[in-house]
This record gives sequence, structure tokens and C-alpha cells, in this order.
Amino acid sequence: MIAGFGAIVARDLRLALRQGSDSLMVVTFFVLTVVLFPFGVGPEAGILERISAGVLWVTALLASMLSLDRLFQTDYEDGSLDLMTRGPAPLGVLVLGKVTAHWLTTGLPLLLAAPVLAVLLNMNAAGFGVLVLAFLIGTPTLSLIGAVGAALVLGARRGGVLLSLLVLPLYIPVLVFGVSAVDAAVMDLPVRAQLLILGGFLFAAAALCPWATAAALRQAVE
Amino acid sequence: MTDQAFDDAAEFAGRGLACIRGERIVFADLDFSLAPGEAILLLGPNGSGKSSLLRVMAGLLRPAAGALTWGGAPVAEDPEAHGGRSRYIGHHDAIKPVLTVRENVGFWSSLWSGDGSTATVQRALAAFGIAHLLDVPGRWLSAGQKRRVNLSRLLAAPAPLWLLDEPTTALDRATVAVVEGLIAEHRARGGMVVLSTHTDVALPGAKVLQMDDFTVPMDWAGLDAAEEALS
Amino acid sequence: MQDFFDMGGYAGFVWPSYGIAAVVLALLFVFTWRLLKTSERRLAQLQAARGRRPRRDRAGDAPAAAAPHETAPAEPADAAGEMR
Amino acid sequence: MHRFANPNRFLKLANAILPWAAGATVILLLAGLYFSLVASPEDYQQGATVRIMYVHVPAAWMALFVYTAMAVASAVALIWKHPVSDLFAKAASPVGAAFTFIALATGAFWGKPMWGTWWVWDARLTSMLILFFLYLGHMALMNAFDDPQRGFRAAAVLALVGVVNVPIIKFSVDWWNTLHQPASVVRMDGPAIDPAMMTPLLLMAFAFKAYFVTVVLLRMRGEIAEAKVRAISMSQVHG
Repeated sequence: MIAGFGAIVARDLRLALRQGSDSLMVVTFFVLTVVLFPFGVGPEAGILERISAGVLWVTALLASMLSLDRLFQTDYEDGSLDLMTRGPAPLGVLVLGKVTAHWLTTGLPLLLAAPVLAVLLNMNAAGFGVLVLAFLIGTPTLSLIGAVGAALVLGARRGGVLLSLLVLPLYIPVLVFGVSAVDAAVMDLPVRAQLLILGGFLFAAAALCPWATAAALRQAVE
Repeated sequence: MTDQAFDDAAEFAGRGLACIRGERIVFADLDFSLAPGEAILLLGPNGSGKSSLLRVMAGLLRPAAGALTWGGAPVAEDPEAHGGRSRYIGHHDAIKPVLTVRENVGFWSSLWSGDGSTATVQRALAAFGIAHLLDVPGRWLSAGQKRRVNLSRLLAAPAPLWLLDEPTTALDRATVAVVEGLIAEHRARGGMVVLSTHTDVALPGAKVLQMDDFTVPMDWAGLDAAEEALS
Repeated sequence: MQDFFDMGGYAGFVWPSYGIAAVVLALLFVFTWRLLKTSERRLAQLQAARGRRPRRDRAGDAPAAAAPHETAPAEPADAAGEMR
Repeated sequence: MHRFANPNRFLKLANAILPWAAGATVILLLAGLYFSLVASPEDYQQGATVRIMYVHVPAAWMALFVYTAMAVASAVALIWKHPVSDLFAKAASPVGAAFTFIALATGAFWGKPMWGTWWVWDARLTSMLILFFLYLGHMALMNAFDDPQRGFRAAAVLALVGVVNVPIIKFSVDWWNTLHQPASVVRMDGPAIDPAMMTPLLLMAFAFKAYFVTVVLLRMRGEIAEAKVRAISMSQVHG
């Protein structure tokens, strides 16, 4: 079981690194979109600071969705998915492996880039620590939920657009509590409740999403 | 490759199998049984359900009716165990262009048998005469070489039941002979093979399953008739 | 009667609400009805065209064709062949 | 014995129910409208706008009811592979979306006189908006595949994932709403509903349910006819 998990994480990371890493594209999108906001809402520090948490979370959410539709697409087209769905290793574990690899190539870079961009948006330094912590707990949940969407749109017409319609409504709880955690930190209010709830989402997603993704993959392969 | 017989091989059978793809009944009321050492050759025109039957046997496709059993026990109860004791070779070769042959085969054999070592991979490739391709990335392989790398997975992670969907496409005469030899050796060790093909593959003593015998008129009238016959 | 339509000054909000609900439900019903009628008409045409061979013939023939495995393989093939 | 996709038994049942459902819809709708618009008192605080509630609240109930029904049907379809429940999910989704849209539109018309703006990020309306997106996602996914079976199965999994997320989204939106929204003066469903208002509310609710049954059965008959047309034309292709 664990061997299967390790094998697939290693394989997917190797694939990601050799195929021109998505991480660069994801982080570039994240930086670019955040940089657009001052042009939109004006450079006044006060406004930017007030919306900084929201901007960072929304753009991170969109960025992590970018590379989702390729999560299973190549395996679906070259027949690897057939072998995976029927293999002795439980499909849920393999999906968890692929999601971990996806998080390492997208969630982690976003996490590292977030504080830098927080400076651009003039966020109060008190919020940086919680921002990174909230990203650490929130972005894996985004990858887990996104994997369900990616499996559902396999072989669909215009899968990319459809994926965002399916997945974005499910991202709202993470967005709400992620932003409120950072806002609370900036105003020196307790953040424990929000982080615990984000943790709750993570464990719920880690338990349910691989199973739902496996079900979606099995019916996609039929 | 390793010479010990398959102790977990048992009679693999299917009763009253039916398969629906889209609104079309591909086949209905199909029975088969396969004892250790035996082979089944699936023949029939395109679209008669050869691939669908193989995917049903591989557990990839849920049959609309009927059930598969392994040594008497229903397969559906423990699909992962069925995955462990059978290998499925489909139309696609599942080879990543960016990974080398060693990584491609090694990944699957470590997933299936926990042993993804280079030695195992090398032995499997040698059986197909492509040991020299060990560190060649997938994108440089020809169709025939990709097919041989795909087939070498059968040897890298041995399992009693082989489900081969037109394994000899894109293979030259010499390699087909190699495949026939390996199948014979596999059966000699108590393994079982189900193989669909358009070209002639020598499978001595194999049971022939004509898919045409199990097609059913497709429209709803036929559907109702098929149902009365089955209920 | 006039004050009924006036709705205590809120006519501009009550009537449009009911209006929207009525329009949405009516449109949905009309689309559903039209979808149903076109599909069932096409089905009737197809079944009529398909039924040129006397229906009795297929009914008589159906059990044999549907359960070929009981009889010798050779015999049902032509029955099924004729059917297609 | 597992039944193939044999719709004929279902068709007989549907054709038997349809006239009754259609009749009930008309009667209940007329009675509901009469009680909503004429025979019920105006609210001392909201005046006549309370009459909008008699459409808004039943529509909101239907929006949730239909999504839950779809999720149950999807579970049945995935576990027992029962084709009729797939058809139900495909037929019910647009009706649920229509009711959600009605709930949103009437909510806006209700909010305008009270809060002065057409759209208010009130917890209930926001959750309704997200539910509307879940419906759109379900319908889009259902029709995004060439093979209808793929559409059915993918949408079934989505409906199950969605129904698990609805309470979580509701919880998050309520928290978000209390965080940013000063306690709104008038709650959406007004002060405690006094009995005179219950009759129109219930009549309209049942009228909507009868309408739902009628339209879903009609849509399912349409789907079955489409499936038969596909089956026959496919059989001519494959022979």
C-alpha cells in the first residue's frame, strides 16, 4: 500500500520535473494576477491592505485550478488509467499519491510565493505567519477537491471550463475560512477557530475526496 | 520467467454475462470457463464485443448481467485481489514518453509485485529481445518496441491470468513467435490466457469463443425479447 | 378592485415576482412538451420505417434469435442474420 | 434477475400518474394563488410584499428538495445501476435549477423594497446562488459527453459530492455572513409566520411539488424516447 503511494508520487514528480514544471506556470499566474489588482483598484495602500487576504486567496485558488485538468488526462489517454484502476493497489491510495504530487508542484510553490506577494499588497506583517499556515492547511484541500473535478471531466467536451464550474462552488468554504483566518491575524484576533475548521476540511477532504475521485475514475474508464 | 508454478491459479468462469455500451447490447447470456493451463481465443468482427468482454474479465467494465467467479468465489467481492492475480494488456501501451523504459516498466512492476528492481525489468525486457532499450526514453520507441515494452510487464510482475487484447498488433513475425512461446510456457506453469486477435496466433488446444453467437438484435424490441429470454 | 392591483403601493414588486415565476415555469413546461413531442414523433417514424417487415415475423422469430446458445451454433446464425 | 434498461414498465406507470399530477398542479396552483394574493392578510410590517414570500419560500424549499432527490436517485443509479433513476436525475436537474432561479429572482424583488438594493449578500440568498451553480454544473456535466451513459454516471458522482458539500457551504456562508453583515433588521422569512399565512404557503408548496412531478415525468418520457431513437439508429449503423 505505502509502496504504491510512494511509487506514484515519485513517478508523478519525475514526470512534472521532466515535462517542464507546472510550478513555474502556476506561480507566474499567481504573481501576475495579484499584480493586476493595484491597476484595478488603485495603488492606495489602505485599500490594498484591506483586500490583500481576499486577493491572495482567490488568485491562489484559481492558480491551483490551472493544472488540475491535466492531473488524469495523460494517464486517461495513454492507457495508464486502465492499469491503475484495476491494479492490486487500491485506487484511493493512488489518487492520494497523485494529489500529493499535484500539491507539491502547485500548492507548495503558491505557499512560498504568498508572503512575497503579501508585501506587494501592503499586508500587515502580523498576517504573514498565519497566511502561510492557512495556505499550508488550505491548499491541499483545494487539490483534493480539484482531483474529484478533474476525474469527473475526463473525456468531456471543453473539460477545462467545465472543471471550474464544478470545482469553484466547492472551494468556497476553504476560501471563507482561509481569508477570515488571515484577516483575524492582521487585526490581532484569535485565529485558532478558523485554522481548526480549515484542518477539519482538510481531514474530511482527505477521507472523502480520494474515494469520490476513485469512483469517478472507475466510471470514466468503463 | 521465474519457474515456479502459479499456486494461486484457479478456475476462472463467467455465467450469463451481458454487456451494454451506450444503448447498444454488445453481447448477452455469455458463459465461459477457464481452468489453469487453458486458453480462450476470442474471435469475431469489429464491434462484436471482444474488447468489451476482456474489459469485463479485467474488472474494468461492470457487466449489465451475470457474474465472474474465481475458484467459485465471486470476483466482484474483492476486485483488488483480482487485480493482483491478473494482467490486462489493452490497445494503448501506457508508456510515458518522458520516462525511460526502466522507469516505465519498473513503476508498474513495483506497484503490482513490489519488486521494481532493474534486474527484474532487465530480465523481462531480455525475453522480448529489447534489453538494450533499458534507459531509452519512451518517446524514442517505435510502435513495435512500445508494444514489446508493454508485454514485458507481464513478465516483470507475473500473475496467473493474462488478458490480452490483440497483443500481436504492430509486432513482426519473429516477435509474434516469441509471444506464442511465452504464452505456451505461461500455460505450462498453470497460467491462463484469454486472447483476442485478428491475425492468426498459434494457441494449441485453446477454446474458441465466437462473439457472434452472443450478439443480440439491438433495438428495444430485441431488448425486450432478450430480457424475456434471460428472466 | 384598483387597490387589489395596487398591492398597497408594492405592485411594482409583487406582480413581477409572480410574473417571473409564472414565465419560468411556463417556459420550462413548453420546452419539455416540445422536446417530448419531437422525440416521440421521430421514434414513431423510426419504428414505422423499421417495422416494414411484418411485426408478427419478428415476434415469432425473437425467442429463437435471443437464445441462440441453446441450439446448435449453425442454426441461429442465419436467423440472426436475417434479423439484422 | 437484473433488468436491462427496460423502460416499458416505467412508461406504463408514468402515463398512469401524469393526468393526476397535471390535474393536481392546476387545482393547487389556482387555490394557492387565490390564497396568496386575495384571501390572506397583509403583513403589518412588510405590507403586501409578504405575498412574494408565498412564491419565494416554496421555490427555495423545492430547490433543496429537488437537489436532495437527485442525490438519492444518483446513489441508487451508481449502486444498483438502475437506469430509471439516472433518467430521473437528468430530468429533475433543470426543474430544480428553474425553482432556484425563481427563488433568487423573487428574493431580489423582496429585498428591494426592504433593503433598497436588488441583491443583498444575505446568507440564505447567497447559499441559494451557490446551489444554482451546483445545478448548472450538474446539467453541464450531464450533457458534456458523447456517450449519454458517461454523462449519467459522471453527473451522479457530482450530485453525491454536491449534496455532501451543501451543508458545509451553508455553514461557511452563515459564518461569513455573520462576520461581515450587521444583524439584518428583517429576517428573510419575516416575523413568526402566523396561521393565516400557512395556508397559501403550503398550497403553493404542494402546487410546486405537483408541477415538479408532472414536468419530470414528461421529461423522462422524452429521454426514453430519445434513448430508443438512438438505440434504433445505432442498430441500423451496427446492424
